[in-house]
Amino acid sequence: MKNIVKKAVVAIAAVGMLALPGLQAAMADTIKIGAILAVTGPSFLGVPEANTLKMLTDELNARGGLNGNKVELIIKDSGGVPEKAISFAKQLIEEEKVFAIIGPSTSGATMKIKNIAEQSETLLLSCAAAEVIVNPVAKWVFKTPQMDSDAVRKIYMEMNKMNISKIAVVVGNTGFGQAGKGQLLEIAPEYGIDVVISEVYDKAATDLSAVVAKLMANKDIQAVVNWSIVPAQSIIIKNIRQAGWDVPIFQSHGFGNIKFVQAAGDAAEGVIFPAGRLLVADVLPEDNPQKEVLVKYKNDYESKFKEDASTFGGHAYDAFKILCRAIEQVGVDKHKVREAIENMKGFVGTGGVFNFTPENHNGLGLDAFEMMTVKDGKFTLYQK
Amino acid sequence: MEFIKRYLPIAGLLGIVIGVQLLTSATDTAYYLTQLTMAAYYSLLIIGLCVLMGYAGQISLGHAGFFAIGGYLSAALTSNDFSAYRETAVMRFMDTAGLLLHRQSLYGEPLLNIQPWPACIIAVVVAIIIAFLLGIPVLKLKGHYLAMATLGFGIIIFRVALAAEFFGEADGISEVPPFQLFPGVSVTGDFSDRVQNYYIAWGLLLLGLVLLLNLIHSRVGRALRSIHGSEEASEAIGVNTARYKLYTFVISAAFAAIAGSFLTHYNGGIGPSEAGVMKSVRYVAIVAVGGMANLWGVLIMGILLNFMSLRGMFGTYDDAVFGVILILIMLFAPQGILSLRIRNIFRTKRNDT
Amino acid sequence: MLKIRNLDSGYGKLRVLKNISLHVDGGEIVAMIGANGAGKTTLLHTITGLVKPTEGQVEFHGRDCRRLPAQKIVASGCSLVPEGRQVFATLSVEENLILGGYVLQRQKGKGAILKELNHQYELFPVLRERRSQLAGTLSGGEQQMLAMGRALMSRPRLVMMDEPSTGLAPLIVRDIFRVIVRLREEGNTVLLVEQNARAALAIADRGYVLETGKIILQGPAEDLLANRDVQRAYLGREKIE
Amino acid sequence: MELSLFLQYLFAGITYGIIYAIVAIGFNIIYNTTGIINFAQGEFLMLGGMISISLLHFMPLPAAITVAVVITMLVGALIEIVFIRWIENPSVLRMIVITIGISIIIREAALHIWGESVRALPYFIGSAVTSVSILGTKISPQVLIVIGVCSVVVVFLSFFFKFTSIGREMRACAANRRAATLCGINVKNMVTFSFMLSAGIGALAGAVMSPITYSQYDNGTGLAIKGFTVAIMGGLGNSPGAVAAGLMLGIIEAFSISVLPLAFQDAVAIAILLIILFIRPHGLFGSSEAARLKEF
Amino acid sequence: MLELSAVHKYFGGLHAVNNVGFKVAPGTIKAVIGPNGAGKTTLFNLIAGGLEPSSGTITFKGRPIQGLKPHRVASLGMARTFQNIKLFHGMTALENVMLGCHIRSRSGFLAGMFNLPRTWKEEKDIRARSMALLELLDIAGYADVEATSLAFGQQRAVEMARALAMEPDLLLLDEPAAGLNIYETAEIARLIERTREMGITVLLVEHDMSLVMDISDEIVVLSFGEKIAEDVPDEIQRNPDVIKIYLGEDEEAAV
Repeated sequence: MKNIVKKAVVAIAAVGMLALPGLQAAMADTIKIGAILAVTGPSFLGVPEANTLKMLTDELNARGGLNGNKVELIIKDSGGVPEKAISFAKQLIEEEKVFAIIGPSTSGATMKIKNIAEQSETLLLSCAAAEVIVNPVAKWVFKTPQMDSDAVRKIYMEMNKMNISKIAVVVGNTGFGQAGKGQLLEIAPEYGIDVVISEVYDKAATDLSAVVAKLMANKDIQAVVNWSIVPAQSIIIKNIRQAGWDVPIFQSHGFGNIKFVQAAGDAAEGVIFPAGRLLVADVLPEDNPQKEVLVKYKNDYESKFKEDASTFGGHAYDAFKILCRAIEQVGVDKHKVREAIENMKGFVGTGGVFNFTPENHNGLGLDAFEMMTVKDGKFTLYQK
Repeated sequence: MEFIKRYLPIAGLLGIVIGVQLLTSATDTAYYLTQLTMAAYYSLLIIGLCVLMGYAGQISLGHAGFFAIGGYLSAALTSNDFSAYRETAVMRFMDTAGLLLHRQSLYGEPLLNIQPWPACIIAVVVAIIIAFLLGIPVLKLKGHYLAMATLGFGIIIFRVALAAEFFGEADGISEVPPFQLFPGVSVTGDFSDRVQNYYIAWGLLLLGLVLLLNLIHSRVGRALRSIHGSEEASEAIGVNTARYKLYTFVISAAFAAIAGSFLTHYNGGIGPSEAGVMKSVRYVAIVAVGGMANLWGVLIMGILLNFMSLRGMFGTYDDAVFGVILILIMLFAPQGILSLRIRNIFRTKRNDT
Repeated sequence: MLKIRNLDSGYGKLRVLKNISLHVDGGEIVAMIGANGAGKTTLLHTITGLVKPTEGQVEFHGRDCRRLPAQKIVASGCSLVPEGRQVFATLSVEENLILGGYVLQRQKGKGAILKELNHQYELFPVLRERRSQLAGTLSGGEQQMLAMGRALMSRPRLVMMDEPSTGLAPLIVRDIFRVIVRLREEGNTVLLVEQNARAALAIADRGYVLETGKIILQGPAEDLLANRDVQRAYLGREKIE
Repeated sequence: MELSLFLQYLFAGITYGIIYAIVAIGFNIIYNTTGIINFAQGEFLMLGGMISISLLHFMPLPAAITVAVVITMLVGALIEIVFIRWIENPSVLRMIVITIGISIIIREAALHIWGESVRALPYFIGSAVTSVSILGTKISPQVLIVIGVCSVVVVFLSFFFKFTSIGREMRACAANRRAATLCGINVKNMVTFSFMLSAGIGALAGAVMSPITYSQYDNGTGLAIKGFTVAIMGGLGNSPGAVAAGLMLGIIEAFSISVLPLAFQDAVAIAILLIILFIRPHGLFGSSEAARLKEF
Repeated sequence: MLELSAVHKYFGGLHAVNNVGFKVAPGTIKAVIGPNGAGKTTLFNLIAGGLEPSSGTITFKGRPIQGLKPHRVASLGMARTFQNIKLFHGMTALENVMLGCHIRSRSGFLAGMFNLPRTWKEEKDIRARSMALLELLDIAGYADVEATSLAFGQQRAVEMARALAMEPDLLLLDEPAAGLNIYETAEIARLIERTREMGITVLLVEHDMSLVMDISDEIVVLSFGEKIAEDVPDEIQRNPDVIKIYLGEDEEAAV
């Protein structure tokens, strides 16, 4: 029994030693920016986000930092798990005393720490897509990805042009898919569109030909909308084409990763989807305001990490840049920075041109999206 | 004598718990209490699982399922808006019984929820009923079959959490209100209530520990150990092995559900990952590391590993760390990591004398 | 042929055999008798390497086989017919026999196997009749014969048999004991472990009596049969006749 | 239901089913010689896919797959030698935990080697949109290749176990380990070999199905759970049973989609498993007698 | 006390117990003998509840018990020991005996968890009773030793003590002398007789002829699942059928 007590004392002593670095860190004189990203785990959008943030921080510090202050980036891997996001958020806020938090990558995790950010008055710039993050508006919470609802509108507008009115909706069972499904169903009546069937597939699905068969069986369907950020979105379009079904396929902005196109091979040809302009940076007309930003980010990222830049990294880019710009404007005061972001207008990011207001903590509108398609295995602008 | 032997370490632990709080508050590092609080709740589940695995000898690869039942039901009942059912008989009855909570969301919309107390009780009772109904057929199985059946149960709970709108699908449930235990004492993640919540969590854990220590040292605990030894012989001395296994399963499920319910209120939300297979595996890993039939060892490892994991000390290797721990322990110290040290200590001592 | 000196063996902490010494010479039948739990099976398992001894020496043909794994000991010509037959229930009779010749096949090739197979069929004609039947469907006596045939397939220098009479009708026991006698006539060496002390000692040349892990008596079979202690404990003769 | 639709479901079901069956057979091979359920079985499929994709940069497809299978077999052997071989009389619980740990480690290692991105082998014939028409139903030729290769594997295995001497020796180890030792067979080597065999089969299946299902560091786990379900349904250790159960489960899953929302597909499979465990724990096609003999 | 009538048990095609019937009178010692594989252990398991007979009835103290779970049979007042001693690993000798008191005590899960005074007291009683039993069997000195590390004979004694702690009306002994030397066997014989003096009926399966002949009031002889004789020891020894099946036709075998 004595052993147990002894062991417990040792354990506590160990915990005590862990406390020391925390103390030291709190005394350093830098601007600390925390990031909670799903680097591992089932939704791994965090990799390009983490890469982008590291790249930007290095770049910034090389240039002498923000208003002369060095920027320290602290990335925590949440594995996409909410309880860790909560723990990390509290850790970043209290121990690291970070100035702002970028992330989390997923809507579920963002929603879990929204209240923590509000309570502690810490800026939270989420890289997750769901509408609920900024609607209703929370004072300290912003997000950089475009609105799902705008993507849906873009798709429906295109459908109206194509005279499509009966559609099937399939989504992956991640937060992104669920949110998209909600928006697709909610907005459909506005555009006179009828969702005939909606299905949810598992994010780890390996073959979806059965569900394709189910959709095909319904002869009314004029188009299929797939909303997902997981590999299965390539599987479903492949299965549709293999079944010899020549239906127009729409995808969400979650398709904006060339890996999904490569995975789908020929089946990806002709898929229509809304996305930020990052994917088509090279072919944008020179007069597009985003052109310069996009090309630079894309080249920087691709030369540094030897992989294609994705829109997810772009969301982190925007969050970081918005934060920096606000700090440059008003200095290191979180209340002022918050206000500065809330009133920021015409900020050119990878996701679009941001115009924040106290009511709109996203700052992007319909024009943030372009309709795109896949041609010869590459993204291009969609032209009817 | 017996009495002192059993409760002295608990008093010691209580002293340490208080000591840690005083120390962290004095050194302005009270933020450690956040993860210690969360780790305490996970450990509550883990000591329950320890009695099931180590003493009754039944593996469960689905305990995250019970945790999720507790957490999700508490969250859904206290956070989902039941305004639409305001006029139904059940709701009216609950309203007059004072079980409903009228409140406003952060954004000023009216919400009708069930009070956390009844919600918690419902959650735990549901977990107990499910454990009971599941346990009757499942505990007849052995070895791989039992592992697979409990794993399957976990997967079904995970799927339900992921597919049901009531449980928030992939995003889970957020903005779960505080759980007021008594006036002035609530389970909540608010920064200002941290010390209080630290004591709630550890108080609950210590209570759970005392109950389980009592149990394993009682007639029932003896019978459970006999089941682990030989079911045949244990039947022959009149132990109703089926019932004992079932009750232990139910108790461990109840511990898991209580932990789930409290932690969800503390975190202010829950997501489907809490029901995931990796979580169940992690709990089994910690029980294995602690030494299966060693409540104290399991408790210490539960606190330590959860604390480290929650502080992100394993970085992107979180799952890998648990995998490696699992294998190393099972290969080299199947009696648990503490057994290694104890044995070595004894060995050197014996050599000295 | 087989020499055991001061052998201690057991499972984990449990010491089953204590200071056992015995020997088996070529061409003889040695009977090992003793009550349930006396350690007879443990002794055989220790000789075959299934259980590792904690002390003492096991020498087979002048070669120390204490450290050898079981399959190597078998390959060196020491075969065991295990208690309870242990045939490969889901395999056919012939497959069982072929597997018994595994060692032979490795050493001498396939031809030797066929020859040996015929020899076993001669010894146990019933097995030829049932060659393609699954071993699990045989009767107890047939399984015992199959187990013996399988052990003999490798042309062992020493055959050890663990309770071959267990659960068999007297008529069949008689058949099996006749085969054992015939094996000796063909020049084989047999170590026979039996509870049926009378039957075993009746055909053996020498015998050992094992009690609670120790050898308490040894000598020519006739002497043991006549020993009053043996009669009292294992033959029940004192009271019955 | 029209014929073409029916066939569409049926082919989908057979594709799932045959893949599940292959995983289940992998489980069975190891289970038979050791009594262990190798929870890392799914990882062999993942490795087969991922390694052959990586090798494709250096060599033609058939060579890449062959080398990937060989490498995975070596991994299988290594796992057995390092983690399994020297443990004496392990409890079932301990082996479950160890193999789960192995599975986690392989998966995490794959994550750190290949990253999280999704890869795929190219279609063996044609491209992602190539399809052949059977009775009015269009399916990808790759599906036929998967079904073909898996069927060949199943047939090959049954020949292997029936007619080769090493197959016979493995069956002997499965039937009675102690008696096999007493015949002079090195049971430990047979166990190593069974790990290699089941790793090799898994890797081959993983490579062949990669164009359809893609390969990713964590796609072994889901397959392992389904494969295990099928192994139990078919009766642990019973490979013909596994094929029958695999096809049955695959087809049930495929047709369940026509009536139930897709989200419940997995729940259906698991529910079937639980029901089978409760009423016939020895599996649909296993005999209770055999199950009793294999008591843990 | 115990009555079997027309009990059959099949395993697949094997007819392990064939139409066996006998009675055990209160306060007597009855032995079942027969060669290995005669169905003795099966018969034991049928009585103790591990197996359900294919047909036939088994009554204990006037009530049918066939098909009952072993723990139910045990709680009706039937205790048993095992051929290959089943003591509980990792528990002391005392704890093993205390487990025997299980059916004579009542505290359940909740009482145990909250450690009610009643439980506390019950626990004390159990401990005292178990110590007394260990003393009775002269093994009180090993009370705190892990039971499975004791010598074989002591383990047998602990197992007996555990069975006696159940305060049974009928005690089933499965080869109590297996693995014991002559002195230990004599000790066991003395113990069994004392058990009877305590008013406990005994049914035993045994190989050791001398033990069986010494202590039994009546003997049942089984062969291939069938009862071939039932009588007092002296008669059994004279019974030609018994001599034939039990001892084998050794003269012929010697040929």
